[in-house]
Amino acid sequence: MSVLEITDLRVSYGTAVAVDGLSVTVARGEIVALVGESGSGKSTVALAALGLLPRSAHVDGTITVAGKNVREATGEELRQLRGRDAGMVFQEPMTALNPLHTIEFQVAEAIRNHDPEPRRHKHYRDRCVQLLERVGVPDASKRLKQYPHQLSGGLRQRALIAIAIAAGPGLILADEPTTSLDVTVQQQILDLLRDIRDTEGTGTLLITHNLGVVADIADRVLVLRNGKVVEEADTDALFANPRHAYTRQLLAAVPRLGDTPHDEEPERDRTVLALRDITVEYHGRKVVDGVSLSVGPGEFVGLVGESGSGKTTLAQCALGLVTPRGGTVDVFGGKLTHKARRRLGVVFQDPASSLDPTKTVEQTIAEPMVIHTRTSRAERRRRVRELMDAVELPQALLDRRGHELSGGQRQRVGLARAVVLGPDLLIADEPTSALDVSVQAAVLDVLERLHQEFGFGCLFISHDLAVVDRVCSRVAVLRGGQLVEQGPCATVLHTPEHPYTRALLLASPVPDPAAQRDRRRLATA
Amino acid sequence: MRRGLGRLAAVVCCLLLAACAGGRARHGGSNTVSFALPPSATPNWILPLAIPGYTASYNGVIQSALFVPLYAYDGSSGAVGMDQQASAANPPVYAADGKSVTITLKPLTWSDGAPVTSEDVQFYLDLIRAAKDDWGAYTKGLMPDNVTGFHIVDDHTFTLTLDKTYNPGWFTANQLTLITPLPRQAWAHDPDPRKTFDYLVAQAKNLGGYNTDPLWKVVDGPYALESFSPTGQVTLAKNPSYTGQDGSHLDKITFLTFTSSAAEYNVLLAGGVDYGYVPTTNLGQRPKLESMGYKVQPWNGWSITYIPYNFNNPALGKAFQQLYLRQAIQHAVDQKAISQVIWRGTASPGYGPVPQDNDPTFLSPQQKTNPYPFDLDTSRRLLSDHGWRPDPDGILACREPDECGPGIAAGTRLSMTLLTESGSDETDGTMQELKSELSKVGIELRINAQPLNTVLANGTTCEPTSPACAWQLSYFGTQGSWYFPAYPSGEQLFATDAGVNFGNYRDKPTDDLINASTLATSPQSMVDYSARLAQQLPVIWMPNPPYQVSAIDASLHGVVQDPMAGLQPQRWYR
Amino acid sequence: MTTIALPTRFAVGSNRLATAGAVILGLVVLFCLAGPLAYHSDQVHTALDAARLSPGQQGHPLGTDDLGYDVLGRLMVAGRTSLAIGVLAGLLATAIGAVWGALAGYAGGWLDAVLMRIVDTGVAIPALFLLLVAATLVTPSIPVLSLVIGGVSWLVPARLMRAEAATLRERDFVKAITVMGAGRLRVVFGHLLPNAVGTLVVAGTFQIADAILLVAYVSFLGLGVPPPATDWGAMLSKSITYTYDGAWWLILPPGIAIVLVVCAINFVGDGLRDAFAARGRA
Amino acid sequence: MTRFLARRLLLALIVVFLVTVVTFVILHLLPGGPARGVLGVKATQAQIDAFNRAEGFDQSIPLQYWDYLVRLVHGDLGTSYTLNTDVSTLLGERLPKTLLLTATSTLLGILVALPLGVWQAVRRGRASDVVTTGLAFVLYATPVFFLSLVLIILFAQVLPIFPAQAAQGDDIASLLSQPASLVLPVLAGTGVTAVAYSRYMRSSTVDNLAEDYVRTARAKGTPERTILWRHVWPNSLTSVVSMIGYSVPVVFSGSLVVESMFNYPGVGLLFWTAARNADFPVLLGVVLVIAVTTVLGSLLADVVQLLIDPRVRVPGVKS
Repeated sequence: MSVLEITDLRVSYGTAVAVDGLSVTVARGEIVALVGESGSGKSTVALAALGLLPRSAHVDGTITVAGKNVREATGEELRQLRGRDAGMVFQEPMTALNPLHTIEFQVAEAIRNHDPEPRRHKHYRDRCVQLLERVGVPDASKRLKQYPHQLSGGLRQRALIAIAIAAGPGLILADEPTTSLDVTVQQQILDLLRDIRDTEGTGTLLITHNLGVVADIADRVLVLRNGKVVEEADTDALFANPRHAYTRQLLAAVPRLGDTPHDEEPERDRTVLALRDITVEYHGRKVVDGVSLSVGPGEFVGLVGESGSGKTTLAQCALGLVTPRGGTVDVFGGKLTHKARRRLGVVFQDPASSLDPTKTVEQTIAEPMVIHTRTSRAERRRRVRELMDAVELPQALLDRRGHELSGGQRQRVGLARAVVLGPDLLIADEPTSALDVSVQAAVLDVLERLHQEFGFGCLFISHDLAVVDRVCSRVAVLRGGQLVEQGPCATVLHTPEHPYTRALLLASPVPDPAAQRDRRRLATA
Repeated sequence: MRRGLGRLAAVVCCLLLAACAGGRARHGGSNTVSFALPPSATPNWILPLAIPGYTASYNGVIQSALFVPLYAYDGSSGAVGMDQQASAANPPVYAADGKSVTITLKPLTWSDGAPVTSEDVQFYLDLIRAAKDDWGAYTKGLMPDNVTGFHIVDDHTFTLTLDKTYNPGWFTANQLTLITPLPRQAWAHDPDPRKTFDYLVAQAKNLGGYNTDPLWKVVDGPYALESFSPTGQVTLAKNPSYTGQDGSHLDKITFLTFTSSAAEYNVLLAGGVDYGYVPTTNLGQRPKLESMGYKVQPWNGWSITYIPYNFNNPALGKAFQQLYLRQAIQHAVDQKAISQVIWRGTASPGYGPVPQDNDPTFLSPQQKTNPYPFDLDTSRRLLSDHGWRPDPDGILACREPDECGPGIAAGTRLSMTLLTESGSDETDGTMQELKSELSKVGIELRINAQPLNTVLANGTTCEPTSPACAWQLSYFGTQGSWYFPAYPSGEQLFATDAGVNFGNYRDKPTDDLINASTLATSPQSMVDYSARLAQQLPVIWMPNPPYQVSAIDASLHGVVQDPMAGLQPQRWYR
Repeated sequence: MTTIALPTRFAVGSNRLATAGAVILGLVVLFCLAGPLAYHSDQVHTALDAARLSPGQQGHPLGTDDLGYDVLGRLMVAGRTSLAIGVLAGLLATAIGAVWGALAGYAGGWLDAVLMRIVDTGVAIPALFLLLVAATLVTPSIPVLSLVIGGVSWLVPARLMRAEAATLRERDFVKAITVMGAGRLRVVFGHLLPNAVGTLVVAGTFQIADAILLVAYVSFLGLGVPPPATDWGAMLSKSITYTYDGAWWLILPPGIAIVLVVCAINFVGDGLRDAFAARGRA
Repeated sequence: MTRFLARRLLLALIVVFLVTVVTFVILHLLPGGPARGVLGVKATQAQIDAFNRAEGFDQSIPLQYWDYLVRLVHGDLGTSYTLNTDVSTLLGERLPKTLLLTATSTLLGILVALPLGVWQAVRRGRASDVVTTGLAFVLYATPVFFLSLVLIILFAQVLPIFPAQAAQGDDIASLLSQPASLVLPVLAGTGVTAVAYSRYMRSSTVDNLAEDYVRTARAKGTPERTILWRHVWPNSLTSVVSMIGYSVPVVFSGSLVVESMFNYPGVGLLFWTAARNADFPVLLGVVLVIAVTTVLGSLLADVVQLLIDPRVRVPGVKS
């Protein structure tokens, strides 16, 4: 018996089609993954299932949840269905919780909404404690009294899951439930979802872009592209034998550990960046604690860690944006003077804010030249064109502004700007984290080519071990502001010494269901 | 929180409901009168010895009701003259040489039972002599400097020795009126008059103590102080122990204070005032007031209104010194229209230096008939005849310096700035009208409206070289430029180097006439003075606004609107 | 990372209101600027013999005021002053506020603290007090009043701009260009201000509306341009008199003109805000 | 939390101090000084000099300021030149009346504006929203003095229901004894506040309705009414509450105008009279009171924010 049945769903906003003829069923105890890149329409499906789409959306097709037709339900029927027949888990646990109410209020409300005789919120306290304990929140009764901002991301997501299952629904709609979480926390949440399925027999529709997550948890997969399902298969079958070209392309784009051979790197005696014993404090709390790290000329050094590990702060020390409390920053053997900045390039994570929206692509790329050189306008233009070629952007984009470009294009422009003066050091802070996998692969290709061409030393910051393994020759692992381990990628990422590195490696899901099962067994052991 | 809001809402609703049941007072009735003081006028000085800053007329009204002045001058007889009934002494007798004067007091009694004696007058003179620099009415050379001896003849008679011969009319009206007998037996705090003066001033500054301080209980006037609120509301009650001939008909008079004329007017409409005033701007509602039982009457002041020229101004002073220019400007002032339309008939045209619509004693025919009536053609001709030609922008410039007059450079333009007081619709309108008419002649008038104190502070006497002499014309006459003492002579206004001769007017014949008017014994010098300045135009003569436009309860009789802004409430009756 | 890409939705009507606002504004400007060409009246000389005429009398469609000025013609002349001061003062306030706020927001630290305490101080002193004092120090004229009103009303745009600059400062493109050697001036003028243009245009529009109101206040209190020049506020300064005279309708033309124009500008401002918000999201 | 408050208090003190400096210096820049205005036309130069000596105007401005500050610290605001009363007494009489006016109209404004703003936000884009928002714009564009005039014409002249003038008198009781005379001034004041607050409330509610937590609440089956009043309302309120605190200067400058229009005997009217008479001590006193109230208003806004918003009240996780 299916808990969710969607037939031939079409959703459009005006002339823009978001979902185009999608059908999917989820049975009790089944986890079905809806996977696709941004713009594929996968989130729209989840919202449509509970009738949560905005008024401006035009919806066609049938949606049945627990045997009830969602599209024909009245407001009150819909309200009763939400939460009782299907619970929903969202991507951003911070904004998805009301900041002004305690966790208890918000969990209790979910129960109370479906209590035939609603009582005051505090009557549901015992049930709330049970629920929080069920989703693995330690100190449940203490947490109930707290507000969302007092909880870590992982705990917030657990609280959201508690809300979703509070009224005992047969279906959970999980919309990118782990995307904003660190890999180790992601693993815990996935385990929780699986556990709920195993014990309560709940069916789950999991919406994600992460093929590793799919491989880890899903029973069945639908691959979405531009609102259309391009392929549907059991998880094992899909990964073993992808039939559609797009699926194959997606799988190929996912970086995997060990795919890149690492040459022996020579020891370097000079450095372009040398961080010695760096300590940074915010409000008396050590964010970076005695970290030393160096990058040699032409060397590609990865810096990995989870959120809050201090990796971005460390990069900002190197860039002079943060002044460390202790230790020295040495760029090109000296201080970071205006002159030294000429030899420094930088790329940041968020493609949305990496480019000045009021400047054209050409102006953006040329700006470092304007600052540091007196090259003529024509010369600048020639140089910009060269770089457009180098980052594989068509010349037609020269007069476009940032907001007219896609995320991948923006990051390429950012790269072009960073290397326009032929830097000796590039600092890249999660340059591909916000990109879809296929785009990420292409941008990484460009980065590698630029590295070969310009031979800059690079400090590459990422949370994704596979990405680091792909582009870096040496890697440093940060945890809680301290350097856990550093060395050649071949060593650290393949035969890690430190238990944290090992835990990290195990927690990163790989797009291979069989391998993923083995790893899980290893992790739980 | 929500319950609290609910309660507040309930309170607000109650307020709104109660609002609909508000009641109104009604004027008339019992033998008391409520009198509205001018806007923002707050009585703040009870001692009949004013120090600077406390000389306002409304203080004087209250003082003279409590303490009978040696001589009172007012317009109660129809002309400005001595009011025998309201004076503490019989008319003075001057010696034949005019160098001494003998005065006999009437049999008045202080409320503590002591009689009013010659020593009480001497007490006053001692006080102002000891502290003359702190006395508000002091002018060097005049009272008390000009009284060289005080001789007590008996309890009620004394003789003052003067330093030279004075015009008796002037001396009585402008000097002896400054004196008020004070209760020496109750007020002589210290043998040293200076210390006594300081003590009295200190007590007078304490408004909160007026109700209780025994000092102010000792009075000899028709009224005694009943209550005095620090915000200025004052109630006077009939003085039961008054022994003079000018006793009060009323039981009580209350002086009300208002922050603005609009406020007073609304209380007037609500019937809360027996004797109030109508802001000129509200005269459109005159019929309504009359139907409510009010008489509406302008109260003309013993005053003149004018715009001084700054003869020391570096740019235009020399031009102002030319009589033809002043004539041309005066010809462009349409006093009748301004009085009728802008002041709605409450102001009256004025053509010279003596008050024109109260008392004809000093008025010369020249001033009365206006030598320079509104006539733009004459004005234009006067200017073109003297070498002024319009620039392309229409403003006249001096093209024939020989004809313009000495000291006027070729190219001097008739563009002048008028510093005028802000805050009055009538004054704004008058200045616009003036600007408009002058522009038709070719004179540009730039209007700079400022608060009164700024106008007064900036438009003062100055040396030609000083930056303070940048002002050219100044107007501070919304309520009349100058209120005269009883004798309307010009020693403070138009005499060379006089204190209020802001524009530095210098004219030897005028000085002589002014001297004669204070020293000689005949009134003719005053009439000549009136004629001379009506012709010489030391200032631009402007319509004289009323002291106020009164609204008086029709059942209140015996009211005379004293041009000197005094009050004789004791004579009012219903 | 998936976000639901919804097309921008305008608040129904906001767009229409903005259009209506623009049309009204255009008509009023046309009325004030071109009106006197078609409708002649002497707004320089008083005419005491034709004072206080009712509408329609002696060829005065809206009558005359207490000095004999034709009210319809006066409305046009007054509008020029009000609009000119409003626009100049609004632009000035926005410009000062923009630079001040951008400096504070970008610099941060003690400079930010000092600059913003000055703004706090300005907010705590009633603008009317400052205007009152200013009017006694200088003779009012269109440029002077624009300067003075602009000078007392830049505080709000300064706060807005500071918030905007503090946000922009944390944007990656600003960090990137700073790291690569851009100086403060380049960042403030080359990046912060151009990016705040949306905020500034909207703030500027509202500033103009507020400035027109402030001019009206100033003139209503008798501190406006000296006659025979006038503005809508000055036309209202005798309104109490008019109402007591029973000529209460005399207050309507300038009163309605102020409300209409300020309203129209606010509509346009709201429309612009939505438009900029839409562009920002695109 | 204590540190936060202490810091805010210190900033408030700094601002008040700066206000006194600015006001003092500005007043002493005025040409001529107050002597003429106080002493009148007939004052002689000697008397003017004596006045200036007595008031310390012959000293340097910094020295005068220092004297002023010393007296201020002792609670002495000086003595009015024209009203013969010390400024603190005057303010003590007038301030309660102004507070009565401003507090009542602010409260009424809140009572009208907040529900109205929510209602508009919920009906966003529909005819009723467009009409009420349009009306709010009209009211916003109406200068207070014009609004007051219209009220006077309508309710005191055409339909003489309410007096055009506030009751006069020494104390607040005299005002309350004629509540009818309070109606029009309070209405005019309410117009000012209600419009501003309803605009804030509407946009704040519109923003909050689009928040993720609303979607969460909906997804767990919360009734729309509960979503609006238990989720959206408190969140919209947190931002509007600080707006109300920060709106003190707006309310006060509105009150300056309203008081002069209705001759309401409060601080605003005192201000106008003092301005006309160049009564420096009173002007300084009034500006100081307004500044302190403004600063207190924003301080209060912060405190209320602290009380109602757990994000400020309770420290969060370190991230």
